[in-house]
Amino acid sequence: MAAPTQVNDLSWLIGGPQGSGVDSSANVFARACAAGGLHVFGKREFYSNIMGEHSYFALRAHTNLVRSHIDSVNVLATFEAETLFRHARAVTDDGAIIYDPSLGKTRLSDIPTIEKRLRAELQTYLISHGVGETLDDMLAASKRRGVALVPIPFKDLLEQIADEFQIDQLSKITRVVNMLAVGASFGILGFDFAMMRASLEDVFRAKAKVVSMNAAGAQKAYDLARSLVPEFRYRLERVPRKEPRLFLTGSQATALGKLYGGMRFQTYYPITPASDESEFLEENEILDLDGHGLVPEAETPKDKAASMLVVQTEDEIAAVTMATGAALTGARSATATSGPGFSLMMEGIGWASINEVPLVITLYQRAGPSTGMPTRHEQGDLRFALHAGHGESPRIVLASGDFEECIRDGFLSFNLAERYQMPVIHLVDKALANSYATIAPPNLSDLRIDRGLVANGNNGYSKDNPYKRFDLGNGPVSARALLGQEGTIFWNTGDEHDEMGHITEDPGLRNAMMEKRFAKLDLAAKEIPQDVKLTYFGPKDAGTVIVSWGSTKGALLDALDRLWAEGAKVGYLHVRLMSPFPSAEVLAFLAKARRRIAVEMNFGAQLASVVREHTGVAMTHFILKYNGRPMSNTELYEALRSVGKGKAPKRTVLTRGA
Amino acid sequence: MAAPTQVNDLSWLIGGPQGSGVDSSANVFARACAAGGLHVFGKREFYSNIMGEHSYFALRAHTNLVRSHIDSVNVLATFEAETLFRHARAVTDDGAIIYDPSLGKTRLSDIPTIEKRLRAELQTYLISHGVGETLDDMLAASKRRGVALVPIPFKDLLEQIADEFQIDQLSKITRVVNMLAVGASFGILGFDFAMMRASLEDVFRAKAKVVSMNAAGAQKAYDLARSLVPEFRYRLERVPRKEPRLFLTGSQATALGKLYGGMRFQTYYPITPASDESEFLEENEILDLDGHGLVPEAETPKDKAASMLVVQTEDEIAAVTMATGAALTGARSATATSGPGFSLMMEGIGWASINEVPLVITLYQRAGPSTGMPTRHEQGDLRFALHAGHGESPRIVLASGDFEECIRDGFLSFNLAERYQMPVIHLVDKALANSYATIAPPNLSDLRIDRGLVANGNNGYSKDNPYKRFDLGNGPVSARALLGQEGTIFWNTGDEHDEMGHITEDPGLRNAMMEKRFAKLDLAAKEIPQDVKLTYFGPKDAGTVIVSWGSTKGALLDALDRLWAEGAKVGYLHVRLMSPFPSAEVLAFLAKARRRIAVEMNFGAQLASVVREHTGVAMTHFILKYNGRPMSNTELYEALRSVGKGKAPKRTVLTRGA
Amino acid sequence: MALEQVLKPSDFATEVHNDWCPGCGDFGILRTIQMALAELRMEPHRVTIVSGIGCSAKTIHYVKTYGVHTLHGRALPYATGVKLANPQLKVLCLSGDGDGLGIGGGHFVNAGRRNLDMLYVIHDNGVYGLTKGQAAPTLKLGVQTKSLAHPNINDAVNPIWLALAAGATWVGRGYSYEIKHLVSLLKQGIEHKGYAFLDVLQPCPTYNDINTKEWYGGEDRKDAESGRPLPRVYKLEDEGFDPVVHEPSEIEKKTTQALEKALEWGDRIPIGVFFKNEHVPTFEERILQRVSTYMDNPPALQSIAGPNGEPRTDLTRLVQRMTFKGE
Amino acid sequence: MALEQVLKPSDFATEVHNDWCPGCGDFGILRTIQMALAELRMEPHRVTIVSGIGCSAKTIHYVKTYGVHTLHGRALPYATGVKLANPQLKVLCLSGDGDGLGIGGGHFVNAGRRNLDMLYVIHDNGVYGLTKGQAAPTLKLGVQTKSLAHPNINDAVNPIWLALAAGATWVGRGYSYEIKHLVSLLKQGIEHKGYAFLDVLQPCPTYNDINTKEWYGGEDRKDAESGRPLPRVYKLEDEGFDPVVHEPSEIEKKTTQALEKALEWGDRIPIGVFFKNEHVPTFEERILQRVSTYMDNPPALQSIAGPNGEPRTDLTRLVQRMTFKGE
Ligand SMILES: Cc1ncc(C[n+]2csc(CCOP(=O)(O)OP(=O)(O)O)c2C)c(N)n1
Ligand SMILES: Cc1ncc(C[n+]2csc(CCOP(=O)(O)OP(=O)(O)O)c2C)c(N)n1
Ligand code: SF4
Ligand code: SF4
Ligand SMILES: [Mg+2]
Ligand SMILES: [Mg+2]
Repeated sequence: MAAPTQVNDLSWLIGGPQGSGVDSSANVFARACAAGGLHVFGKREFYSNIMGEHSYFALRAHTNLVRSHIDSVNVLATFEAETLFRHARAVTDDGAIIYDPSLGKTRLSDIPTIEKRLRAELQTYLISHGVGETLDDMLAASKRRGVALVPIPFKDLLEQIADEFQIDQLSKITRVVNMLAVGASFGILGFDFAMMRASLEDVFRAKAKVVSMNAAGAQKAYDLARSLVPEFRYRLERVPRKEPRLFLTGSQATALGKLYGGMRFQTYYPITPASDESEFLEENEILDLDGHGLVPEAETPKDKAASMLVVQTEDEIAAVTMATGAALTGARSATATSGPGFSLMMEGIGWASINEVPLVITLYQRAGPSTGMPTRHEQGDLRFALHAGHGESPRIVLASGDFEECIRDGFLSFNLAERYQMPVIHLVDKALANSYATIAPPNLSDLRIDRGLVANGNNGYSKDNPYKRFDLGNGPVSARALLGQEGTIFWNTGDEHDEMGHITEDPGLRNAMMEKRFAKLDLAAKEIPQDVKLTYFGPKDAGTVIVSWGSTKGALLDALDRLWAEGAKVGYLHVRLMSPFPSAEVLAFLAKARRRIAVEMNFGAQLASVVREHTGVAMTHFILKYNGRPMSNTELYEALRSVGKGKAPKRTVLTRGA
Repeated sequence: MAAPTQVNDLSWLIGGPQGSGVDSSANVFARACAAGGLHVFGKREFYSNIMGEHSYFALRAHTNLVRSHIDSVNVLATFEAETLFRHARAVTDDGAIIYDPSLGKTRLSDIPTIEKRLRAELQTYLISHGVGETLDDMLAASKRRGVALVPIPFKDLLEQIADEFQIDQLSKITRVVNMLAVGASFGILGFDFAMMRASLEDVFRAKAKVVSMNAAGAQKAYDLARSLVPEFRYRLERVPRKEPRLFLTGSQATALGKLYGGMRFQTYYPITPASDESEFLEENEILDLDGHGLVPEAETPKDKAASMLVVQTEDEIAAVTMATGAALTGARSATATSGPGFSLMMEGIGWASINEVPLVITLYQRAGPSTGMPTRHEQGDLRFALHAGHGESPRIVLASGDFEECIRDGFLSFNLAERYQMPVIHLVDKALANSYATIAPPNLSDLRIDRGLVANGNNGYSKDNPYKRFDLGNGPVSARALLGQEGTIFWNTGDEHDEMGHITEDPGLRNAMMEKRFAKLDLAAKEIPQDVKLTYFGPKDAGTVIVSWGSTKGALLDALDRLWAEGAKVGYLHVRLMSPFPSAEVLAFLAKARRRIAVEMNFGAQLASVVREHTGVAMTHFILKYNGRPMSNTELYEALRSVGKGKAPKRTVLTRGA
Repeated sequence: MALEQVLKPSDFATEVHNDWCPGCGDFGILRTIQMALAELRMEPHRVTIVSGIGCSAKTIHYVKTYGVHTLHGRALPYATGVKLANPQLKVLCLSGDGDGLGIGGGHFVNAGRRNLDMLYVIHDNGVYGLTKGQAAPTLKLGVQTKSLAHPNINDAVNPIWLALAAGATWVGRGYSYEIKHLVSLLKQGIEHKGYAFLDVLQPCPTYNDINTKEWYGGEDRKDAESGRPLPRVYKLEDEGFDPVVHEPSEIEKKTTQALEKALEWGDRIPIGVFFKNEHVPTFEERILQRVSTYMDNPPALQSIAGPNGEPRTDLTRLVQRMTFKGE
Repeated sequence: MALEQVLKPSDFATEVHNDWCPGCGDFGILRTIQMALAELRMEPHRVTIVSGIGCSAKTIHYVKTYGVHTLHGRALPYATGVKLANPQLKVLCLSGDGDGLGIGGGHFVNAGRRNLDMLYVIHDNGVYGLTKGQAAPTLKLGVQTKSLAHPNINDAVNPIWLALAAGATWVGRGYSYEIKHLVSLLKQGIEHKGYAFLDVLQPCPTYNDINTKEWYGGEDRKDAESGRPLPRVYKLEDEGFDPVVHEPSEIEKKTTQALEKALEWGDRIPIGVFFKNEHVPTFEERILQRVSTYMDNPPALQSIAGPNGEPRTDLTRLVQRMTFKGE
């Protein structure tokens, strides 16, 4: 009767109030899996709150690379009531719930942080299951579906630990509950406990006592859970593996790419989710030199100390202008922000563009408009990035779709900024930035630093032949001099300027300068290789082609793997270069498709509108999501299938996610 | 041999250094024409400078309505050298130059304010005419073409005036030279001097002595010029007229529309060219009530004093947020700005949109990007206005094309803002704002104030049925309450909110609110009448259709009058509503056109890109201009003819204008 | 504007779940605002509270008056717009220290130039709470709170001093655990005729582990004899400090004296009123010089349309100079 | 950094046509900058002058050093970026009063918190020159200059006081017609170790018909006997004023004394150095605590690529914690 055991294909979820340590439980779980050779992919969801509101981590573990989350949960682990009310319904019938039996009498209405709408929905659910309003009722409804219940007496176990380790107050070790939940999870999954121990050591490092206490607790929970559910359908097993793996977040990937690209100056003003990157950089200001990629074969000698400077500014206007000032000196400079901060950078971007300054802006998209949902997900800033700033000024816009693209685009941004002497806006969406996963270390040996055309005082400038910052004589790109370089005095102004950089209102010069600036964009369109512009997945002659960008890449590829396995003839055009827009290339892939599906995490199908603007080609279908939650590959798979069957409306709005 | 006299069809230009009073000479000239029953149209050109750089006014006078300038000049009037060097070439062979003979020896190289590029161009011109580099040489070249030279010994005349009026220092009356130039102009044109006198009285009002002094001087110059050129080909004659005329600028028209629409609060931070409007309002804060349009039949009783408040803020961020705060109280509120200021308003616009605040932003476009050319012309902010602000937030965008549209859109903006509860961006371009002209007073009797759905405490709200600012129960538009209205407490937040206005992160509510907000835009698209959305001129079945927007309307209609007279089958679709974009309506006009021509004053053909985005239809030809000078109907006519003949490239860039 | 009936602080409470951290100093500020409004018998619909963005800014959702939670750093201009368009409203404005002094610094300076009749409160916790504890402009140089990677590299700005320099005509400081005192300060600030600025020391137990409740209370330094903590916070009025500019000639003296107090920090931290000067005309009074009907018939309350939407504004006078009559 | 050879002010002149109004006080400032740079024997390519937007901001086009004419109100953060990325450059920063104190007010306050080694100069003319004479933040309440429709409705901000409040460690005021004195102030400001702020009284004959050269010079009030004007402007040093904080304990005293002088206006307007305190670590010194190689190998001067573009940055150490080695 029981379905066969499912090994190394798990969806695990842990939840709890913000600030209670759920993040470290997820971290330990993921690292244990990674230590055991598994691939993991995790997503974080939390409120714009410091302490108390619900947060959760949904994690998938698999033998193979995982790139997205799914809707269902196989193991739900928690030590408090809210998580259970919120997520119990998502647990698969063959799944398990790890919970605290002492909370059984908690009523739904006791939990003030559950929104009215959700509360009503849960009440309806409970009523339809003919049960009451308590946690026990919720569990009963789950159990009836076949879900295994794994009661863990958290408090008892904590007391045992407190005894063992001679802790006088239980309150000092409440955070250990997190590891109990993880231990219990591994218990029913039958995963090698040594991996968990290793993970704890890794995470808590120096703090030996913390490690042993948590390990001891986790071991108890492990044993108890295992005894309660000895025959669980889902199992995790170690996978032997030769190659190293990287375990990181999208923010970190982006930071690594930028550092590798030679960034030496970054400004920021705190904002979710962009500050993660800057804070990571702040902690790593001292750099090493002469490496050979991310994970070099052997240690190499360092010749000279290198370092970068991270500056927290008074606002984002200061952030963008300060980074621009720094860029003028030759330092590879960037700023990182999110929507509200980006909105304040419009003037600064325009100035950088008219002055041809190589400035990189990493834009972490979150759900807008206005303050919106600061900790939730969206791809809502594409159009704004493309048209940022009054008047007309060229810029390059890149959007990353996975961690490797984050690294590469982080690196590439500086090359493009310096080669074409214009601002580069690098779009990352929060779903990518805040996800964490294991990947094989990407091979970056093809990456080279390209500083573009740089002037210097030895180029023969003289009184009669002075250095001209905006020389019109040699194609659209003029040699760029850096502040402080002898023999290359120049001027900048936000006004239209002459070749020296002085203000002009001459109509002829004005035309020449406008044309120069935009010609650089044409040049970029010509020179940037196709594999940077876009990637096409799937059969070449597919009658259905999906167009998408950014973080949906993971969910799409995971969903497509299933559709392709089912024989669907679907192609997927992943667009990465948004400006200059690769119109011809996109058109080539779309021209013959009968069905064209936009998949985007926004209301307006922004990329679709850009595609139409540049190619005239309209999408036939839209699969959109704008509830602040990333797309799961489950819902995407379903939506795509339904389009495939000709049953979908023109516009499908995905609404899953807690 | 001589061509027949041309009566009441004149192009006149006066120039001089900024701050020397050229503006008042243009004003007196225009008002004299208007007093004589003529129509006038004038454009201003000046540097971003306070004193000393070249400025000029090009004015057309005609029996019929004039809507644009032309390239050529029939009478060039000036009292200094730079204007002459810059504009002599534009004078028609049958035209005249009024100048100061004492400046004859001035060399081109004596004038530091002439840009290198232009200097070189003028040198080439002079060489090609085989003459030297002085003003006399320039005049000689003109004379050779047939141009009448009208030397006016300005200093001598000034001295006579000083004597007559017992002025001890000549320096006190230097500004009278301006009126001498005007007087001389009217002299050769044979215009009734009484009109000039009336105009002087009008302009200098209370200052009787100034009037008589200027009139006396002007009369002398008039007589002298008339005696020098008794038989000039161009003449101005009075036109008897029954109906009143308005003489105003685009900024004033916009201000009038806003005031008539009930605006009571405006914020601004000084910026060219937007501050003109605010300063006009500042001078007119005390208002009268119960009028019947712009020019009422009879005086009507006033019941109560009305007034508006104009606030100069510390920056444009304060301007937009302060106006929003005011709008929340129910006052019809606006802010007016130009590109750089608008760039700082992005966050504020997003906040107003998510909170459904009726806020009006009048955006005076000038040449960008960045500081660009602050006193020059462009239609460069369309895309930016459409996509302003991070995330996705609805807004209405209107663009005016002539003075009547400025008035109507100024008025309408508040209706739309309040009816659909969202920000309205009203685009005016500098060429329109800074032009001045006579028009017949528009009939505004159809205008009604629509305050949309307003809540109040008597609507039966109670503890159990509290007022909900963002009620989801009755279609997308919820009743709007004003701060201070009893019984309607509400909250606002830039975060996603629930019906009360409190923060929510509930995915379901989020979707409902996003959909509510955008449904208002759909509603607007349905309800706004077609004649507000766009206007089509010309034959219905034209094979060639021009698509344009904003101030180019005047030049287009003037050029089209000629083309139509020549039998050309050209239509012109003038788009006024940019968001929600009238896709179906635009498509209907474009679908059958074989040739589709975008006419825009920008580099990127922004409206064309919007049209393609929304309809898929691409333009076949582009006539663009981005040198900071408005399109003349001359160059537009030529460019359109050349497209008509099939001889034009896909992209024609217009480059005229000094 | 005050009501006859007695109000309770709970009349100003909403049902919104409060999600501040346990022990947050903002609770005290919230409570005192509700108490002050009740004691002043304010009709809820005649009060508007405007806030910026931050933990502090969430306050408005917990108070039952009009609540406008705006943009980071922009509370002041929004509040100014509300007050100017309807000067009959009581307007309170709340910011975090990052909100008000960092990103909002320009508005802080320029609000002082207006002397508009409203109260501006800064929740002074030394950190950017809502974004997880970065250094705020009031954190002292070299201090390293919990979540900082390095000691603070910027000097602190002194809010009292800056408010004086900007031109606030009432300047006070409260402490969120001195409830009664804070209520009194809020009431004084609300009733002050002109622009009042109130700095409130607000412990953030989650991120600021330096300026804690214990630290302000002096629990780290106990009296040798009694064993009782020696609080750092003391009240200006307890020392007979007179902040009032009784006549214009005193302005300089009172300013300097306020400044001296503003510079105190560390072992002795003054709270109370630092400065009060009613000899500066309010912004409302200045407007009245231009528009005599401003207070009775302000922008928000004017009738602009007739019963059928006929525009009421008569532009005749205005267009007169632009009109050329027919003959 | 100083050159051996003697430089002339004209060595710092460009060929750009100067389009200020005749009699503009900016000419004096331009000239004194050129004189100061020459006297300090600065190599032009080691100096960067950053300005905001306004008449004043055009200055950079007339000076032959690197000139960065930026955005309205943003001169300070641009200048800060330049200086931080290459601390070996001398950085001067110029603003109008509207630029620096109105729209740029937030940066003004926050720059004081850093004490970065540079000089910030404000051209103080009381008006928004380039936009045709609106009231600037330094124009006094109730004053009506030529192009105002109504008397000024905002109070003036006091730049000296605000700079002190913000934390500038050198604060001075000059007058654009006291050339020698101004040159000396500029030189002192440039050489001050830390953030120096210099307010320069700059008549704008075109729009400010109140604070004119004649007014500063006291031509409206002549000595009864001699018939000579009694200038309003006087020099602090002439009265033995000592602005220097000789040791940290003097900070409060010297601050209050500077404040008292800052409040003087009208009949007596002090120019000179108000305050000088070298006991605050510069921002550069603070960074050195974090990055010991900062001054020698600052961001702008680091080598990031090998001869063939090989990225030189080695991320090994950084990714260590993210790496799971193979078995
Ligand atoms: C323009 C902009 N930048 C950044 C943010 C992110 N942000 C939210 S709250 C906050 C700081 C809050 O600090 P503070 O003002 O001191 O308030 P507190 O949370 O400490 O009460 C920041 C930077 C934002 N909302 N908007
Ligand atoms: C964001 C922005 N708003 C407005 C302007 C228009 N503007 C140009 S100069 C200026 C004011 C100049 O005044 P000030 O800073 O005092 O300099 P001054 O001209 O008096 O030297 C303004 C408001 C602008 N350039 N950018
Ligand atoms: S982070 Fe600090 S300020 Fe914010 S709620 Fe928590 S304790 Fe209060
Ligand atoms: S307007 Fe004033 S500040 Fe500007 S150049 Fe003229 S005189 Fe100087
Ligand atoms: Mg704070
Ligand atoms: Mg100024």
